[in-house]
Amino acid sequence: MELLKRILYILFYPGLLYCFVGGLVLAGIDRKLLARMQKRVGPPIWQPFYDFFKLLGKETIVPRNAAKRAFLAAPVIGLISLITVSLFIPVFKFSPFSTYADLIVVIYLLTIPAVALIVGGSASGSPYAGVGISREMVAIISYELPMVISLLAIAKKVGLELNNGIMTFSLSQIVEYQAQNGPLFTKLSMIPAFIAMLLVIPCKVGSLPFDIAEAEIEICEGPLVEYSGAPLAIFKLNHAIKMLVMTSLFVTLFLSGSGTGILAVDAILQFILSIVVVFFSITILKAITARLRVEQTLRFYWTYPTALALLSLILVYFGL
Amino acid sequence: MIYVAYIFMIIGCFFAFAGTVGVLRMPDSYCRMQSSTNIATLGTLGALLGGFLFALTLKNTSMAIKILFIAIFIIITNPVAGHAICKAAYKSGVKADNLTCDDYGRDFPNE
Amino acid sequence: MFEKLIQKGLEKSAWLYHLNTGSCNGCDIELVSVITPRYDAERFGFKIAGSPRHADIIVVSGPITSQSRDRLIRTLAQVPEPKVVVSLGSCPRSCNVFNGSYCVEGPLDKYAPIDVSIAGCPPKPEAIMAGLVRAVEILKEKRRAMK
Amino acid sequence: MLLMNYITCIILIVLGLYTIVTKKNAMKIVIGMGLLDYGINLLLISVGFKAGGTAPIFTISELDRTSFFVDPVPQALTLTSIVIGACVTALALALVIMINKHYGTLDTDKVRRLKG
Amino acid sequence: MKPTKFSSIISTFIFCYLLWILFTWTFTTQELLAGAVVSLLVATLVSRFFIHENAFHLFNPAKFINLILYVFVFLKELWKANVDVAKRALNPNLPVNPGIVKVPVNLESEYGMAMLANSITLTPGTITMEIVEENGKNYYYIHWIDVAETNREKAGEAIKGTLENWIRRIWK
Amino acid sequence: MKFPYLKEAVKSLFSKPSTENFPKEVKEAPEGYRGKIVFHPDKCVNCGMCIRVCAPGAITRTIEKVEDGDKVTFQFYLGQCTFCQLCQDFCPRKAIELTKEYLMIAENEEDLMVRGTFIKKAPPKPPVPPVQPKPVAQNDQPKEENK
Amino acid sequence: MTQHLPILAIITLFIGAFIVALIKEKNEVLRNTVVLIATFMSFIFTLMMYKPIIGEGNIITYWMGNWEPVQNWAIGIGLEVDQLSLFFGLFISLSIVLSALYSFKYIEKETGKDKYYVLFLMMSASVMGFIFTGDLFNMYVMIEIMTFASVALTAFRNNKPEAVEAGFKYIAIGSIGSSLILLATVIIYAQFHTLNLAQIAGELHNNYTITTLFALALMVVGYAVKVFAVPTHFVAPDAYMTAPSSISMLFSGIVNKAAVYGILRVLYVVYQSMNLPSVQFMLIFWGTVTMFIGVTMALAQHDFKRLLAFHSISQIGYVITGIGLATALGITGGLYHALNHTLFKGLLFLCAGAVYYATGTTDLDKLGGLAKRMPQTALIFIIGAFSISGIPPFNGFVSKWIIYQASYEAGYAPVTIIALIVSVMTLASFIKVAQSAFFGQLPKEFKNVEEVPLSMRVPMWIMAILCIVGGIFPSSFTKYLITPAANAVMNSAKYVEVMMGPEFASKFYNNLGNAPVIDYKLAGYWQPIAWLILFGILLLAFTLVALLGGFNPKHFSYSDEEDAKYDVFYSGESAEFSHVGGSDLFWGLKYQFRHYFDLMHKIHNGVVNDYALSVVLTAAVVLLYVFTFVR
Amino acid sequence: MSNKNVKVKEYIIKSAADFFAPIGLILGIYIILHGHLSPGGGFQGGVIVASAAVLIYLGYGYETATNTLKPNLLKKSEAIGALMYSFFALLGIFYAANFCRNVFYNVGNPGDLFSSGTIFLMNFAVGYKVLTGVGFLILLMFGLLANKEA
Amino acid sequence: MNSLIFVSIFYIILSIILLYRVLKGPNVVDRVVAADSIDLLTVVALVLFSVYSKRGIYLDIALTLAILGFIGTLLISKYLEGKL
Repeated sequence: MELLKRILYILFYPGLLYCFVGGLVLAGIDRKLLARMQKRVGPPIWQPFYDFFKLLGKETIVPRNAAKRAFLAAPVIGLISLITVSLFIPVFKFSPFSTYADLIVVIYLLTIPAVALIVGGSASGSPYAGVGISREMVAIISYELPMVISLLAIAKKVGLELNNGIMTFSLSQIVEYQAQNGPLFTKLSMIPAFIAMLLVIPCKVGSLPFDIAEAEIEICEGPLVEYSGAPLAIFKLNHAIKMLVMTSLFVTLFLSGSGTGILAVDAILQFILSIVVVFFSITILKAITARLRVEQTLRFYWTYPTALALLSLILVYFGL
Repeated sequence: MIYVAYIFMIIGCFFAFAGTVGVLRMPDSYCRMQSSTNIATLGTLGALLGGFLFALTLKNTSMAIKILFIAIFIIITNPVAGHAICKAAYKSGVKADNLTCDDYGRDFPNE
Repeated sequence: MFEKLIQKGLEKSAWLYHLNTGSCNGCDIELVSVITPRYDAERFGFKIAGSPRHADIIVVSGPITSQSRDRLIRTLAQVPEPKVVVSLGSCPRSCNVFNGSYCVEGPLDKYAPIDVSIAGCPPKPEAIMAGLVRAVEILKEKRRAMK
Repeated sequence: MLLMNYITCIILIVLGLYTIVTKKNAMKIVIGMGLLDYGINLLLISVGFKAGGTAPIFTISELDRTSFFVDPVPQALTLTSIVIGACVTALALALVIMINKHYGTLDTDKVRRLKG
Repeated sequence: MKPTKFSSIISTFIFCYLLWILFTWTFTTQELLAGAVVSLLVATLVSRFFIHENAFHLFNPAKFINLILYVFVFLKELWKANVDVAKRALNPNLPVNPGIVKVPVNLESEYGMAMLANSITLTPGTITMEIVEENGKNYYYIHWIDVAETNREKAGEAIKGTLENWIRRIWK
Repeated sequence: MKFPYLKEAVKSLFSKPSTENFPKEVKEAPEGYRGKIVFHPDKCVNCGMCIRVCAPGAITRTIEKVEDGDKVTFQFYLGQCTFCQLCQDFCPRKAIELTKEYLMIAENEEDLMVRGTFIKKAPPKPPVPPVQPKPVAQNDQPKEENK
Repeated sequence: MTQHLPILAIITLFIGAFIVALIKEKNEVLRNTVVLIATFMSFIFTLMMYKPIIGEGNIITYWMGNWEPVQNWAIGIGLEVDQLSLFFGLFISLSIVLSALYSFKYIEKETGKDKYYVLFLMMSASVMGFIFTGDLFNMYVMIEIMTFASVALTAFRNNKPEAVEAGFKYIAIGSIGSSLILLATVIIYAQFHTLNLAQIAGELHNNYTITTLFALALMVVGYAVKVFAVPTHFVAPDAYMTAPSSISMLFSGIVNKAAVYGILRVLYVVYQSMNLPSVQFMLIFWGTVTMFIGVTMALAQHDFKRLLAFHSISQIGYVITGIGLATALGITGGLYHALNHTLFKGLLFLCAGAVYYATGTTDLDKLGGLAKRMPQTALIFIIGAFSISGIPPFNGFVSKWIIYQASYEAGYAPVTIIALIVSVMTLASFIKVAQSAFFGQLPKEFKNVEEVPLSMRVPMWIMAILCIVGGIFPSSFTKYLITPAANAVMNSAKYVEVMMGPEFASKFYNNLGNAPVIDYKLAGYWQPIAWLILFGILLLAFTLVALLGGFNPKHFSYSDEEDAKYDVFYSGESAEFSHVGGSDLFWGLKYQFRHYFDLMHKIHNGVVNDYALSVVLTAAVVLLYVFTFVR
Repeated sequence: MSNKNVKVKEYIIKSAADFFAPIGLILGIYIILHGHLSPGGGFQGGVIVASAAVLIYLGYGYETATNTLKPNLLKKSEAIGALMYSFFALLGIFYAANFCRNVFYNVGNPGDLFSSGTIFLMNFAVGYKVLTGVGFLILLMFGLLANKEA
Repeated sequence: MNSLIFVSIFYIILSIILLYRVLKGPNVVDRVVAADSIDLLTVVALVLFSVYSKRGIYLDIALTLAILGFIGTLLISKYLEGKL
């Protein structure tokens, strides 16, 4: 019975189906909001679904120079690791699998889709993909620093108050802490980390001002240039799910609270909060900025968000 | 017998000293070489013979024999080394400008 | 099971790849204006893709110059099935004023069958959209034929 | 007397390091390595010295009651270290010969194809 | 390369064995036995280098006694030359007058020539630089610290003294 | 770190979109728009001026002999037209007109053709020397294009 | 029999070396057999020690020539194999076997194969001796033989100028390092008149003098030179790059590890100085700088093996940081990372060797698209690259993660941050390798490249599988291998007691034999098995959904023919082999840090004098530090 | 040479080499065999023996030296010496003691040549290894130089 | 008996004086000659010390030193001659 429940978890709620639907809906909402901000009508909310299914129906061409297996396996690996992360992220206090992994695992698992993108792009053998993966890699290097520092600050903060001063990376403990003491972003020391993390999300999901890797106009969508059909569909799905997972993680880390105790309501609440985060961090930024250059991205992330995150870390050490 | 040994050693010291002074003072390389032979011959021989006699007074025959052997050895080896180094000096272009006559340089001009 | 969804998806989401084969940029500008807030082709799911591999509809503008001929052939070959070739403006259809120039390698239909042509020099964005809508229908037919 | 030894071996070590660091000739670097070795060997042998001791070799006829040995272990160690030093020097010299063959020079400023 | 002859092995063996006894100077059976084995080994290895002409050349008593006598003659020469050079070195004026002279030699045996050359080198003030055969005659080039004579014959007389004759009695 | 468009974006989020609802309500083209060509064969006098001024050579004329004169067919190939309006301007009888219609979508080449045929009667040898092109008498059968 | 195992493990290799020297150069089969038997026997002997030492918790002591301590005074040379030694010995002997197996085909085309194998076995044997010995001077001798053999092997391809140059630089710098070690040994001998590690440890227990501190500093610097810690690392890339790949693997796998073992042994067991915060700080600082500079230099490299060499430096930085933390978790992480580094770096070097074997070059700007021709090598490379970058299902992740956790727990948050960033940069540089060597366009001259032979693939596969296993079952690895070793590191009293007898040990230690309990409570919740099961279920579900949904695999179209459809897309020139080379990647990063990179290039100037100067300066700085802060 | 009929005779060095080769060999072997009684031992004696190779080289040139000494044989012999050493060291294990144990150690009086059991043999093995090894090394070095000249 | 020690010290002092020539020697030959002389002087000092301490074992060392010094000088001269 327990096993069946778990399989259901995997397949439906925090797992495959939820990610699929939630991610694509979130992407649709994002597109819709963006369109509205640009005074457009915009596509229907279901547009990502259409895109996805259309791509499934297309022919998949594997280029002659590509390393076939890596080329085809990369999107699936990325997708599955993302869904796995989604299983680990607690919804308020509901956490079927979150004891199996902690924050560092989640960080690394979140890196895998990017790595899969890189490997897939690299395997396609296109020069555009080469440029794209290099940019993607620089982007990873850029955002990793502030993200890691702010996560460390969280771990220290939670550990200080919950674990006798020894830091904890456990997601369930972080959630528990927030259930007791209110959301983390209300703490003084966490506000800089909150902002830093908010700034990290757009780059992590590859949205506009930082989508240097997939610049359509400059380098023909970078790593995706050779993809077509089903693998491309899965990559697009990856993007959508990454957005969902990243925002859910953010909600869990900073905005979580005691919750209502009813799973469905909590899940919807989390989804709504995710939409809010998406709205604030991704969509607005996407609507009002133009694409940065590679080294500008690096400079941006290694200055302001890093400084904010460090400030947060220092504040934590001062016990605020 | 021990006094004979002292005499030998003093002779050795004297010639070693003279040789050293020669090596330091002599004007060109070949003359220094000549002076170093001084050390190699009587400078060492004297002291070694002195040591030999000392060893004999100590009734340590094996030691004495060995000292003698060392002396003979040095006597035999040293000229070979001296010859070689002298020839090498000339061939490697160490020129002495104060030679009164230079038959070798005349016969082997380019070397 | 997916078949219906795919059909639906093809109807609602066709991605363009814009191929400029020596155009005067008039048509290109008009094509870009299709995605501006005023016309907003994204309502119908049209999106300009960066790579021919992603595209369903190839929008060719311009007479085929000799520089671009090889690239045109290559790019057209690289688009996955089903695909639709749309000629935008007069040039790809007939070389327009450039006809007979030493560096123009004839109209597009020498190299690929044109599925939809949008006339106009340049066509109005509305015309382009209407043409694309027509192209989507052809796309669906082609997909049906592929099965 | 022993202090002299220590001073000398420090001088040797410093000289060896100095040679390695400043001399641009590969041959001289090998010599510097040798100097370094000798300095350490001298230190090693001095460490085991006891004033008035004799060589730690047991020859029955020549030892009297009063004589005692210096520490034999450092001598064994020195021997080993000399052997190793000889091997290293031989290898280094072989390499220097090869360098001269390939590069035509022994100047370390020019023997720098591998950098960065 | 000369072939190794049995006689030369024997003579080399005796030489080696003498050396061994000199080195060890303990006359226990073990040592002597080991010495014999080692000497035989060495003798077989190096006899072809060691023996130049007749294997038992030096076993001739006359030659051997001459060798012993030669040592004393040579020591006398050595003393004279040493004093001379020491004087020169210690003299504040450094009275040197160096030069290289060519001196004829009337010896044939390799060991003899080498011995004479070494003796000349060993006496301070003169160093043999080269042995040369010119038109069937052997010459030494000698660096001389005080060139008294530039004539070859006379210079030879001055440098070699009686040594050459003594050596001719030992080697050919 | 300035975001000059932040206010704009938020403001437009809550205001009405400026998109035209194109397929449902088709807007009239503005005054002076040069769209699809309409040829009035009844007005044409077969002077050939339009052919002369047409830069891309989109206008072709075929003349067949019939019993009562020449059957003249003017063919306007919209796929080659630059819509410069020169033919209209130069047409002395205003037989060519560029309308405001801009939806010129075609799947076949044939659909882009605008043809007009008239029979020009042979003139009965007029005594007056033909200094200027005569006003042409028109025949019927103005063949409309299908779309 | 059990007590003879250590010496047998060592002497087998030595005897193998001598027998190989006797075999004619032409007789390949016999030589290969001898090499394989020798290495394999050594491995078996080492493996046989597992049960008594780790299984039962004993420590094997062995006095050469039965010279046992007299009146608590060690007079003979002792071998002492405790859990730490065995831990190192196990993976070292394993990698020796694999390297030997790999060499057979790899070296085939070279000349002087007999010398290669002699030196190879000598190096292996000396490392084994270094690991198992219990004598300070023996450590010096063995590490010197090791250096000697390594230098000779570096210059093995002596028809290449670079190889000779690298050999010369290596021997110059390496001999300075060995001299420092010898000097320290001499000073310790002067102080205590003994060379036995256990006895020195007993005498040194809480009993530092100026002299011993001096020796400490020198010894640390000496082993740092051998371990190629940062200011002394300059020769490492040269040597790793020019040596044959099977040897580069051993360089990073066993030579470096031996020096790590030396540092561990000296600092933890002999000096017991790791409870001093100043020493901890020194090691942590050193390790952090090492890992950072190593990885940034690796980003700028153009040569496959040179890049790997810089990574080797960087990963050793992790190990040093881990063991410098001096907490149980830190030591576990450091040791685990040492093991993992041997596996994945060996794997990567073997991949580089395979590339060299197949194509004849390792220059990243000339390679490309090899994944099509050598799919297995490419897959193995991907596994290795993911391992070294710490991507979860592989072993690198586990050890790195323990190090992060330990460093953060110990209060070194900047170290954690730098370690994470270094990890990402590692990934970056391996992306570069993957892009420019294995993926991308296949140059025309490599059209007919073939997969390497089976005997070369087998070691690679073994290591790859070990990499995966180490990542999936980290808890069993720690339980059966690393925790005993870490315990042995923490418990120097037992070492002394077993070696010198309880009577001697009780003079210095109050609590004999009580190993500090290692607290793994915070070792995390990470259970890769669960994670992988999740992964598998998801994959299954995904496939099911895809198949049920009528997914048609016919729509994958693929062809090898010359058809424009299957060309890669470019809008510009139709140059078939336009290829984004390794040096073009990461322009943004390099541009942003151009001052730093310029400085680094200026420092790595290739002049051996400057390298030596940096070693000397390091020694001076460490001496100053030790005298100022260590009490 | 300016004059055709002038021949340079290398008598001095050649005869020195001839004369000292046996001395060097005997001295070296003496030092090897008395390694347990007097200073020196395998390594030192081996080096002195190898210096005889230098003498032969100096007197006769590279060709003769290699012909006489046969570098390949030397190389093999070195390995044999090392194997001998290992064997004598392993004897300890066979005689139920530890590695390197001196097994026949109580024969003869102290000071005799054959009084020290396997130590003597080990010394001999080391000496053999070193004399062949160093000899080979010397020849190798000279070979390198000679090739460079050519 | 002490006279032996004095003499050997005298020889050592002489060899130290000769070091001046080794250091300064305008060319290699001078250095080699001086070094050779130092070698011999050391041999003598060693022999005398051996007699002083009544231990024959030092004589072996002296002998070895002598033979090695000889060979070294020979080698260097051959090298200078350019015939090595």
